[in-house]
Amino acid sequence: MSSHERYSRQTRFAPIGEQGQEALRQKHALIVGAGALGCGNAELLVRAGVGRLTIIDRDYVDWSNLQRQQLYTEQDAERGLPKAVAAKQRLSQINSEVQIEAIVGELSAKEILAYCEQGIDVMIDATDNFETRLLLNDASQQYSIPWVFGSCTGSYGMSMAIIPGKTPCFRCLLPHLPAYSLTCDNVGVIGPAVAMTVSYQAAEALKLLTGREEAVRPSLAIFDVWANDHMFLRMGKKKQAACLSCGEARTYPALNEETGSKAAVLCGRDTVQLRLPYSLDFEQLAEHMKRTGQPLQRNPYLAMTELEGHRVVLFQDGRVLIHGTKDIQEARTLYQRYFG
Amino acid sequence: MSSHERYSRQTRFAPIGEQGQEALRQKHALIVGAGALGCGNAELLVRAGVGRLTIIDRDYVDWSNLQRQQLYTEQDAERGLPKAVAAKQRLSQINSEVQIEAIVGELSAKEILAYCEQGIDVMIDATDNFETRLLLNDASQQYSIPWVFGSCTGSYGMSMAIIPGKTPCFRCLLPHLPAYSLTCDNVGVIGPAVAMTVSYQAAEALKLLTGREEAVRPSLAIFDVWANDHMFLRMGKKKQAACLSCGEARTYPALNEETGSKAAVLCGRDTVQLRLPYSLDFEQLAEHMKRTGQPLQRNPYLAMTELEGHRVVLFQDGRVLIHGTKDIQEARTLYQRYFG
Amino acid sequence: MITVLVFAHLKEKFGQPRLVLEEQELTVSQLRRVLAEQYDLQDNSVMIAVNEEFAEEDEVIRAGDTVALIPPVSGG
Amino acid sequence: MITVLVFAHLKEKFGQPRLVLEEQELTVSQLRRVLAEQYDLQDNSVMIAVNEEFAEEDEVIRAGDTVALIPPVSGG
Repeated sequence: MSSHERYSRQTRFAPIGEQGQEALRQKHALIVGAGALGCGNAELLVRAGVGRLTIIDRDYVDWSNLQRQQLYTEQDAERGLPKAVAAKQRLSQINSEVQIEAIVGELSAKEILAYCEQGIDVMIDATDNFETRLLLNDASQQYSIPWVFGSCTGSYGMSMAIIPGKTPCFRCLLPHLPAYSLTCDNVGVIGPAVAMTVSYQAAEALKLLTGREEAVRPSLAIFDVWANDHMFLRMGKKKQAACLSCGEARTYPALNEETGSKAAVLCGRDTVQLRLPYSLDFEQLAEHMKRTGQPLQRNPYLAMTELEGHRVVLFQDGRVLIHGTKDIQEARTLYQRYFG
Repeated sequence: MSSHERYSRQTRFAPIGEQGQEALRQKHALIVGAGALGCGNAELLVRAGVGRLTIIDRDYVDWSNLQRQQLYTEQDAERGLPKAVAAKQRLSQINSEVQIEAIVGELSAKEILAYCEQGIDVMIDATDNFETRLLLNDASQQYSIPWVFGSCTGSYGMSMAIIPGKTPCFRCLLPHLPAYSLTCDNVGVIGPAVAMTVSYQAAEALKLLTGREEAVRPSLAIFDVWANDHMFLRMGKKKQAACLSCGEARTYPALNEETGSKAAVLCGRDTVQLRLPYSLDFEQLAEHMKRTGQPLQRNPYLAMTELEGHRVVLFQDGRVLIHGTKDIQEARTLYQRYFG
Repeated sequence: MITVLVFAHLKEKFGQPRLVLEEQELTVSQLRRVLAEQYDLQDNSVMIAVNEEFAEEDEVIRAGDTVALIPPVSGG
Repeated sequence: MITVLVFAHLKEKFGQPRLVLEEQELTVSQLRRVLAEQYDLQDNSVMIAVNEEFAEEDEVIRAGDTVALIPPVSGG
């Protein structure tokens, strides 16, 4: 059977058709994050036949991800592969016709602007924090690229496509960021809530990528798959003329802030991330660790060790994850003690 | 990291907790069908940590499945693996703690009763036809086992948990089967519609399997991810006292009908299935085909050949698929001509 | 006035996502007859809900009610 | 009477999936004050919709309206 047949069930869907399928094949989607939402959206778009997909993630596959992150297997967790790398492996087995780029790292303002310059047709939010969403939102407004917001926690989630010049932007929608935010770290998350959020995100992305913007849902979907709640919230006058991201005197504040703090507590994990101002040489590191007598486990992308009961993961780009703490000072101290 | 951590995001979800997780580990789910809904439901339940999963399917992986059937890769389609076999392979890589049984074949009344006797806690409908749903429905009523209906086509789908003694049954809901039914064969189907149907099905299955029946949604969910429709339809007085499946004078008609016709046009495929009254010996078949000069491609589960432009697939259990036709007579004639 | 929301392929069949009927009061089976005669909908399997609740054939629909026509699909 | 539907963790916070307020008329920001004072909801980031439409802070809510309190979540 030919690869033409491959998309037959999608081209028979009249609103897409052969024309929409061809449009999709010409498009480039950026997915920010390869956690639960990133896995689901990436798989749906790759199976659907998007032309090109870039996926960026800073984390590696952990056993606690397997409960809901559909691109990963036990072997990926055993090997501690970076999520972007493991995701690309599986996505390539699913559809070798799609050009897939996987980036291990964090999305900074500089990077997102560079992607937008290259030409991105849709950005999909699969992040786990509001700061990165504000970055996506500002880049989206500056380059007039739509993005699809999605988030979920517990059995509850929400999603909306944000189209510059047409819908309110994310900052209009959420002028006050929560001081304390629910994450899968504190209240957990179940697979069906992820699947529903992904369904809503991918549906809107597919409309945008097949040239059917007129079908995009002009409302915020909110739902709770356990409590059996469901609502589409219309936008009303929510668009703010004074909005700093999409208003008349816009300044794109998220793009101008210093890109990420040097250290941060990671969402959904009892973990601190340090950013070293230099990249890491794993050979040197291995030498150093041998002298101190610490076991060091490595794969081509990262190195892991155990220090005073804390798992420590070092990435080549200079990021260091210290697990088992939410105390940035404690994490810094531990790092200093062993690596100077 | 221990396997205890594996489900941490699910045990932190309060309505499940450690207790629900342990309950889930003791449960046995049956999924009927390993197409789009079967793949999605199986993956969610296996990642969630159900104790035992039986999945049954009669078909093999085809290129046109890859657009939406999330357990399969290009390699599975190239090799023409039976879906149940390919599904088990992937599911085992995802979670080796789950006991997975894969059955290549059709579900007959005899088989479903045998499963129910063994002890099944929830049945999930991932079939592509109403006949098998009526079979599930009658078995569900006879053995008081809940099942979760789901179906989708195009961008539209529906789902509901059917709990004996509590909700109306499927026959109450749908007293008149459609003469002509929409399938992915005639109007296509898109991935996000599958994902939403799966989300609804798996959420209800998870409630039932973690002992939280009181949270089950008492309504039929219907939705269209392209047209942006969504409704929960309450059941009202829909339960029929005279229902042949759940009423006072019930006869379980689907369980008593002759199990499946000898030949059938397959849903979603331009294909006829013949049932031979004997099993096939692939060695003999290969000999026979060598004499007639037809090329025969084999894997341990099935044999494929091409006859007069029709792809023909033969299963060991005596089923023969004749592709490229919906005419049962034409299919029979073709088979007779080559295999006598 | 009775609003009738239609789902799936019925949107294309009727050329619109909702119908408006001028009837003041009719039963579900009378509605089926109206749909068959005026809109060529012969399909007896279409499920009918009134105000987001499944309706019996003898249930009465009144002006102001919202009806939904839900065609079952078999795909999976 | 104003019905207030609550979502996600607010259900547990309030111990119920909906509140009923006896007010006849109040603005969205007055509602926030009532929720803060009587229900200990201090979170300014909770989004508020009236009759399934997002509301501005000065929008007036009237008896019979249905309000929804939607806490944003960051997980992904």
